[in-house]
Amino acid sequence: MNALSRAAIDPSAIAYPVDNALPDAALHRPLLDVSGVTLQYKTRDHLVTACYRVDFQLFQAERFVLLGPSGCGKSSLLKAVGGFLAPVEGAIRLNGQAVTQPGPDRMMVFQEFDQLPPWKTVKQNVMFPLLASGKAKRREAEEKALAAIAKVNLSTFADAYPHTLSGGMKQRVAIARAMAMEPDILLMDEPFAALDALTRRKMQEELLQLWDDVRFTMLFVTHSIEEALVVGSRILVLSPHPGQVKAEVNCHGFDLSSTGSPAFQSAARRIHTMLFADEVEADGVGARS
Amino acid sequence: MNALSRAAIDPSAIAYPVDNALPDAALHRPLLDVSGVTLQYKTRDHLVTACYRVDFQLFQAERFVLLGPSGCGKSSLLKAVGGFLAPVEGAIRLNGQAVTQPGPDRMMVFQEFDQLPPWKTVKQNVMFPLLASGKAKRREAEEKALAAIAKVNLSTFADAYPHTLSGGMKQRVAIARAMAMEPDILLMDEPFAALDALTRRKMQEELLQLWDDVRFTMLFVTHSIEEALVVGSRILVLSPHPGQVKAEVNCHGFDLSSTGSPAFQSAARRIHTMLFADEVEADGVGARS
Amino acid sequence: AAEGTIRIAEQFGLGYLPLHVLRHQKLIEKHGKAQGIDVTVDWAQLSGGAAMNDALLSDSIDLGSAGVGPMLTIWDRTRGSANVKSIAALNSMPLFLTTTNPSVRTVKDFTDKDKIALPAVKVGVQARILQIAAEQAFGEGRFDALDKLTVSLPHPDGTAALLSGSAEITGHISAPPFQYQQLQDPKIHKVFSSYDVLGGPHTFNLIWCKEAFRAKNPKTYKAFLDALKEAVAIINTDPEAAADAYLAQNKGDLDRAFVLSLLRDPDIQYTVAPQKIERFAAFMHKVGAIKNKPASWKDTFFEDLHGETGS
Amino acid sequence: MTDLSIARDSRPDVPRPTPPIRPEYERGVAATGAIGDVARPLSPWEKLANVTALRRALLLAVVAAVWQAAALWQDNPLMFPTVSATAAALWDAVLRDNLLSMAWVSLSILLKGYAIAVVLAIGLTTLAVSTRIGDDLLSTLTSMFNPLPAIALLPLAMLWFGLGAVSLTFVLVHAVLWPLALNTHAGFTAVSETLRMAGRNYGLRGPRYVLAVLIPAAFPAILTGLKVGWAFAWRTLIAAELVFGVSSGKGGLGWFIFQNRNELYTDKVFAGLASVILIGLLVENVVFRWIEAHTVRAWGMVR
Amino acid sequence: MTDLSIARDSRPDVPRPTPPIRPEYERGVAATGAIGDVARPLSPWEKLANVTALRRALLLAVVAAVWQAAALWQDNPLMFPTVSATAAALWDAVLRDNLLSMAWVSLSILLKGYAIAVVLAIGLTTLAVSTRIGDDLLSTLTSMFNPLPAIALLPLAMLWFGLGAVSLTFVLVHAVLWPLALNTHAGFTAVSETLRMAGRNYGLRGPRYVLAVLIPAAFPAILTGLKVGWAFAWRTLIAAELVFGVSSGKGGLGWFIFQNRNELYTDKVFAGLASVILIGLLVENVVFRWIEAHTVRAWGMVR
Ligand SMILES: Nc1ncnc2c1ncn2[C@@H]1O[C@H](COP(=O)(O)OP(=O)(O)OP(=O)(O)O)[C@@H](O)[C@H]1O
Ligand SMILES: Nc1ncnc2c1ncn2[C@@H]1O[C@H](COP(=O)(O)OP(=O)(O)OP(=O)(O)O)[C@@H](O)[C@H]1O
Ligand SMILES: [Mg+2]
Ligand SMILES: [Mg+2]
Repeated sequence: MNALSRAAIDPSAIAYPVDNALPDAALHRPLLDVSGVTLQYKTRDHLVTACYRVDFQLFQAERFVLLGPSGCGKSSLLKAVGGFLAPVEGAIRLNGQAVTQPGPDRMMVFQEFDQLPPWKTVKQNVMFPLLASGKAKRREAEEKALAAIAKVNLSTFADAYPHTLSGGMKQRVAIARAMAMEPDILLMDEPFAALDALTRRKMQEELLQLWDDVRFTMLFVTHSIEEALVVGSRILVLSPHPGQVKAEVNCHGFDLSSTGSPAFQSAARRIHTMLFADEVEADGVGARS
Repeated sequence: MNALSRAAIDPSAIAYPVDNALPDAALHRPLLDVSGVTLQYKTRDHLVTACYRVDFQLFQAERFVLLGPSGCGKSSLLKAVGGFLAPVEGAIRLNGQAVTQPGPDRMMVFQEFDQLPPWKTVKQNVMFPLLASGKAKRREAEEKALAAIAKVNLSTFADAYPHTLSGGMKQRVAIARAMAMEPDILLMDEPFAALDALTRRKMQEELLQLWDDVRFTMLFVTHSIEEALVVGSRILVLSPHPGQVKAEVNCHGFDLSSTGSPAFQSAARRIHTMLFADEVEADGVGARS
Repeated sequence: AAEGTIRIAEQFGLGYLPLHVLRHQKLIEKHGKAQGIDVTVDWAQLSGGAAMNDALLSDSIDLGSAGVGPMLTIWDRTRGSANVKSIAALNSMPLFLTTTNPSVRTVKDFTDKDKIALPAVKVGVQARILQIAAEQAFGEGRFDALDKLTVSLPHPDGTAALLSGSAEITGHISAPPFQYQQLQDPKIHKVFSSYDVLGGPHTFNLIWCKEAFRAKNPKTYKAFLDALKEAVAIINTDPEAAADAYLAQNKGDLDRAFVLSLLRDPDIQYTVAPQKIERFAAFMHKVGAIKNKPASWKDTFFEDLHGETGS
Repeated sequence: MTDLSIARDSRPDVPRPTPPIRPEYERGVAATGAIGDVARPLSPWEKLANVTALRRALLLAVVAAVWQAAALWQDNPLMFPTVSATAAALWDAVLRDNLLSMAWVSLSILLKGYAIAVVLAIGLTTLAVSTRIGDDLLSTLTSMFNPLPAIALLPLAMLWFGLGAVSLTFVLVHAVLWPLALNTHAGFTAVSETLRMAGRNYGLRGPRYVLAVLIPAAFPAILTGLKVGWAFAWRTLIAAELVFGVSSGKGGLGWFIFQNRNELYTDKVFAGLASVILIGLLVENVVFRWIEAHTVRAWGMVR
Repeated sequence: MTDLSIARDSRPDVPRPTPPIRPEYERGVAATGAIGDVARPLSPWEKLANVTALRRALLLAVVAAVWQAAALWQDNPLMFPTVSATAAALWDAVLRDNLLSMAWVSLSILLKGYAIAVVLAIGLTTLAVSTRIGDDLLSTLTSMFNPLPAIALLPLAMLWFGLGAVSLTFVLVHAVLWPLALNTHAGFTAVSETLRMAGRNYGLRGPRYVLAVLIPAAFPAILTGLKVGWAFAWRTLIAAELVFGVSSGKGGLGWFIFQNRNELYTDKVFAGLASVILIGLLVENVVFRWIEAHTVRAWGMVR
C-alpha cells in the first residue's frame, strides 16, 4: 500500500498507454501555448517582475508541472493562464485563442486557504462551480459533489462551514471542488502542500485516477521534486525570482509506484541539481527587478 | 551542500552535546506539561472534538514535534499551548502555571498565510513583536529584523507589503518574525509547508542554528516525517481525527546530514507504519464525534 | 386642479380657526352646492410659511395659509409670473414680547445677557415686529439693534424654555395661544404687544393662492371665499361652536374654557379684511426683504375683497 | 551550510540547557465514537450571564433608571419628563391617540423607502464594481448627495412628486441609499482577491458574480450599511414628517411628535420618541440579530 | 490503491487522448538585473481615461448639464433654479453675503463635533470588544439612539448645554458617533482570527491591542464609517443650525440656507447647497482619497 514497499520499475520501460488515440491534428497543435510571457506587478513604489519571457506548450491530456523556488512566479504564471493576470509581454493562447478572461474550462485550485466561499458548506462549495457554470443540475451536482467529497475523505464534514475546517481539510475541499468539475484544463497551485504524507498520497492517487478517466490537461505547481515526478508527465523547471525557463524534463515514465526506484532517484537528483546549481554559489533566492 | 550527497551517520552514535549542562532540577521539571487535554469546538449545530485526552511534556530546550494526519488537531493543540484555546478537559501548565492567555514568551508561527498584518512592510512586521513586547528598542529591533530577514533570503523585499509576496515568501516572513524574537518557547505550525526543497532546507538549517545559539524550547507541527526527524528531538505521533497520542519517539540523533542514512530511513518507516497502520484497513482519515 | 377640487393647507393654532371651522362644518361643500358644483376638499397640514410656499409653488396645494411675512415674500417674488395674492385675511392678533427678566420693562432694558427666542431670526413676522419696535426705541435705521439677542426656536421649545426658566432664554415673541399660556405664569410678564408697536390691531395670518387657480376655478374659489366669510361670522357670533370646531380639529385636550377665553379676548379679532398690511410691507421694503412696495393693500389681494376697508 | 560546532564555540558564556533523554513509548488508541460535550458545567450565575436578552434587559433598566434620576433631579417636566411620565403618556397615546396606527403609517412608508433604497444601492454598487465609470459615478454622486439634508430635497420632491407619501419615500430613499451604497461598495472592494478569482473562475460575470460572490462575501459590511440606513431612515422620516406634515389625514409618528410639541405635551413627545427607540431595539435585537446569526456568524465571518 | 487499468477498462467508450512525447531541453538563464517596465505603451486616449480627476470632472459636467436641462424644462426658478443661476448666486453670495466665512463657521463647528465623535466611537468600540457588557452597551445604545433625529435632542441639549455652539456640537456628536461606532465595531468583529491571535501573541492587550491591531485591521470599515459620519455631520449641522446656529449673530451655512429659503431666494438656497456639495466633493476627492491611497490601498486591503 505504500510506495516505500513497492518494487522499483525501470522508468524507460513505461510509455503512455495508447488505447483510443486521437487523430494526429489534435495531437500536434498545442492546447495551451505560452510564449515569451513576462508578468509584472506594479505596486505603489516598486515594479516587481514575477517571471520573465517564459515559454511552454501544453498538449492535450498532458500533466505539466511548474517547478521552481519560492517566489519565482509559479502562482503568477498559473494565474495568467487562468485569465486573472494579463502578461505585459508575450501571449497566452488556448486553442489558438488569446486568453483574456477566466472561465470554468480552466478550473483552478489556489494556493491560499481562503479560496472557499465561507458562506457555503463543504458540499455547497463543491457544488457551487457545477451549478454556476451550468455544468450540472442541482441533483446531479449534489451527487457529483458527494462523490468528490468522499474521495478526499471529508464525507463526515459535508455540512460543515469552511471556517470549522483545518488547513489541510480546506485544501482538500478545494481539490474536491476542482475534481468534481471534471474540467478540460485543471490548474493546481501547490494543492497538496498542507497535507500529511498519507493524505497526500491518497490525493495524488485520486488525481491520477481521475486523469485516467477523464484525460483532462493539467498544469500543476509544486515545490516538491518527488511530487512533480509522480504527478506530472512533463516538468518545467524555473529559475529563481524572476522566474525564467531553465529546462523541460519528461517524467511520464514515473507513477506512484516508482518512487523508490533508482531511475526515479536519479531523475530527482538531476532536477535538484538543475534547480539549485546557482544557489550553491550565489546563496540567494530572491532578486528584485 | 545538499543532504543527498552527505555520508550516512549511525544515529545511535549521536547524543546531545552536553557542554554547559544546567542543574538537575531544571532538567527534571518539565517546562510545559500538557495532561489529559481534550479540545472541542462548538459550532452552531455540531460539536467537533479536535483532540482527545492528549498528554505530553516538554523539557527545556527540547525540539518537540507533533506529527499526525490532516485534521487530527495539531493546530488546535498548538493554539491551546499558545493560550488561544481553553481545553475542555485536562490542563496545560507552563512552568507549573496553568496557561490562560497568550504572551510573547510563546512566539507562534501560524499555518495560515494571513498571519502578517497587511499594514506593515516585511521589516515592520518582523519588528512588530519586538517592539510590542518591549523586547527591543526601535534601533535594536531594526537590526535584529534585518538580520532575520536576511536569514530567510528576503532582504530585497524588506520594504514590500505582505500582499505583494508569494505564499512561500509570506511564510518566511512569519518565520523571520518568530526567530528575531528569540523566544523561550517557539510554536511553529507547518512553517515550511509552502516552501520548495532548497528554501525549506535552508530554513531548517537556520532554525537549528538558532536553536543551538539560543536553546529555546520548540513545539513544531509538521506533516512530513522526514522533517520531523530532522528538526525534532522528540516526536509525538497522533492518531487521526480526533487526535489521540499514539506514541512518542526520540529523534535527537538525526540532523540535516542524516537524511540519506539507513537508520534515518528505518526510523521514517517505523513512524510511517505507526501513523498509518489503521488506515490500511479503515481507509478513512476523518471521523466526526 | 379641475373645477370642483380644492387643496388647502392649514397650520396649527388659533390663527387658523376660520379654516378649522369651515372644515369642521363642511362649509366649502355647502357653498359649492350653492354654486352648483360638488367640491372635494383635500386638507393638508404643513408646519410653516416656507413649507407652505414651497408646496404652493410646486402645485402640491392650491391654497396656502401662513403669516403676513411669507405672504408678502411670495407676492413679491411671483409678481409678473405666478402672481400669488391673498384671498383673504384670517384674523388680527397681537404678538407679545414676554420676558422672565423682572428688570425689563421696555425693549431698551434688554442687555447682552438676555436672549429673545422667536421662530426665525431676522426673517419671521416676530423678528420684523421686534425690528420695528427697535427702530422706534433706538431711532431711525437702528432696527437691527436687538437682532444680536435673538435666537431661532420653534414656539413650543421657546415656551418650554421660558416656562422652565432653565435655559438662558429670557424673552420670547411667539403667538397665541403660547403667549397666553406663558402669561399665566407669575414669573413672566409682557414687554409689549405688537398692537402697541404697529399702532393698532394688525393682520397676523392670511390665505393665498396663485392667480391661475382663481382664474381656472372661479366657482370653487367663490365657494371657498363664501365659506370663509361664513366661518368668520360663526366665530364672531357663536364662539362656543367655534371652540368645539377648534378642539375637534386639534384633537388635543386643551382646556375648553381657555380657548373660549381667548376667543372672547377683544384683541383677537376674526375678519377677512386685512389690517396694517401696508405698514408691514413698507417696513419690509425698507429693509430690503421685498423688492416691490405695494401702493396699497389691494395690490396684494385679489379684487374680491377690494370693497372691504383694509389697511 | 553552517557548521554547528563553530557557532557553538562562539558563544561559550551562554548557559546551554540540554533536554533529558526520555524513554519512547507506544499506546493503544481508545475508541472515540461517543465523545460528547465534555465542557465543564457552568454555574447558574454564569448561565444567567450568558443570556443576552437578560443582560440587555438589565442594561435597559439601568438606562431607564439613569433617565428617571436625571429627570427627577432636573425637575423640569416641560423639557425633560421622567420615565414614568413618559411610560404613562405612551400608554395613554396607544389607547387614545392611535399611536400604534400612526407608528404603522410611519413604518410602512419607511419600509417602502428602505426597500427601494436597498435595490438602488445594490444596482449602483454593481455598476460601480463592474465598470470604472460606474465607480466614478458612485463615488461622485455619494460625495455630492450624501451630505445634503432631507430638507434640501424638499422643494424638489414636492415639485416632482407632490405632497404626500411619494415625496416622503423619495426623501427616505435619499437617506438610506448613500450610506448603504458606501458600505456596500467598501465591502465589495475589500473582498479577498482569492475569493474574487475563485468566483470568476466559475465563469460568473456581471450581476451573477455580484449576487453569488460579492454580496455574500461583503455581507458583514452590507449588514452595517443596512443598520445605519435603517437608523437614518427613521431620523429622516421623523424630520420630514414635521415639514411635510400630513395630507389626507394620515399622520405618522413624526407628525404625532410635532403635534404634541406644539401643544407642549412634552411627555407625549417623549412617548413618541420612546416608541421610535422601542422599534429600534426590536429591529436590532430581533431582525438584525436573526439575520446576523444565520449569516455572518454561522459563516464564521465575524466573531 | 486503485488499479488504474481496471478503471481504464470501465469506460471504454470515452475517447482517451494521449499527449505526444516531446524532446527534453535545457536553457541558459539570462541576466535579468535590468528588467524595467515592459508594459505596452498606452494610447493617448487610454492615458486620458486613466486620469481619475478628468473622468470625474467630466462626470460632474454631465451632472451639471442634466440639472441645467431639467431646470430649464421645469421652468420654475422659484423652486428649481438653473445651474447658471445657482452659480451666479453662489458668486454673489461669496462676494456680498460672506458665504465663505459662513462656510468656515459651519466647518469649524463640524470638525470639532466630528473629532469628539471619533474619539468617543473609538472608546466605545474598544470597550465593546474588550468586555461582553461593553458589547451589550454599544449594541443597545446604538439601536436606541441612532434612529433619533437631532431635533429630538433639542430640548435636552438646551437643558444641558444652553444655546449655541456647545449644543450644536452635541447634536453633531450624536449624528456621527453611532454610525461610526457601528462601522468600527463591525470592522473589529470581522478582523481575521489569525491576525487577532498574532496580535495577542505579541502580548498586546486592551487599548494597545485595539490601537496596534484592530484599528488598522478594520481600517477599511472605519474609513467607511468616517465617510458616512462626515456626510451625516453635514446633514445634521444644516438642519440644526436653523435652531441653534445663530445665537451669537454668527450664522453658518445652514442658517444661510434657512434664511434664503424663508425669503424665497431659491437660487441662494441652491448656492448654499452647492457649497455643501463642493465641500463634500473636495473632502472626498482630496482628504479621503489621500487617506485611502496611503492606507488601505497601499496595504492591499481593498482593490
Ligand atoms: N499581488 C502582487 N503584487 C506585487 N507583487 C507580487 C504580487 N503577487 C506576487 N508578487 C511577486 O511576484 C513574485 C512571484 O510571486 P508568485 O506568487 O508567483 O511566486 P510563487 O512561485 O508562487 O512562490 P511560492 O512558491 O512561494 O508560492 C514574487 O516576487 C512576489 O513578490
Ligand atoms: N474554528 C473551528 N471551529 C470548529 N471546528 C474546528 C475549528 N478549527 C478546527 N476545527 C476542527 O478541529 C479538528 C482539528 O483541526 P486542526 O486545525 O487542529 O487540525 P490539524 O491537525 O492542524 O490539521 P491540518 O494538518 O490539516 O492543518 C478538525 O476536525 C477541524 O474540523
Ligand atoms: Mg505560489
Ligand atoms: Mg493545522
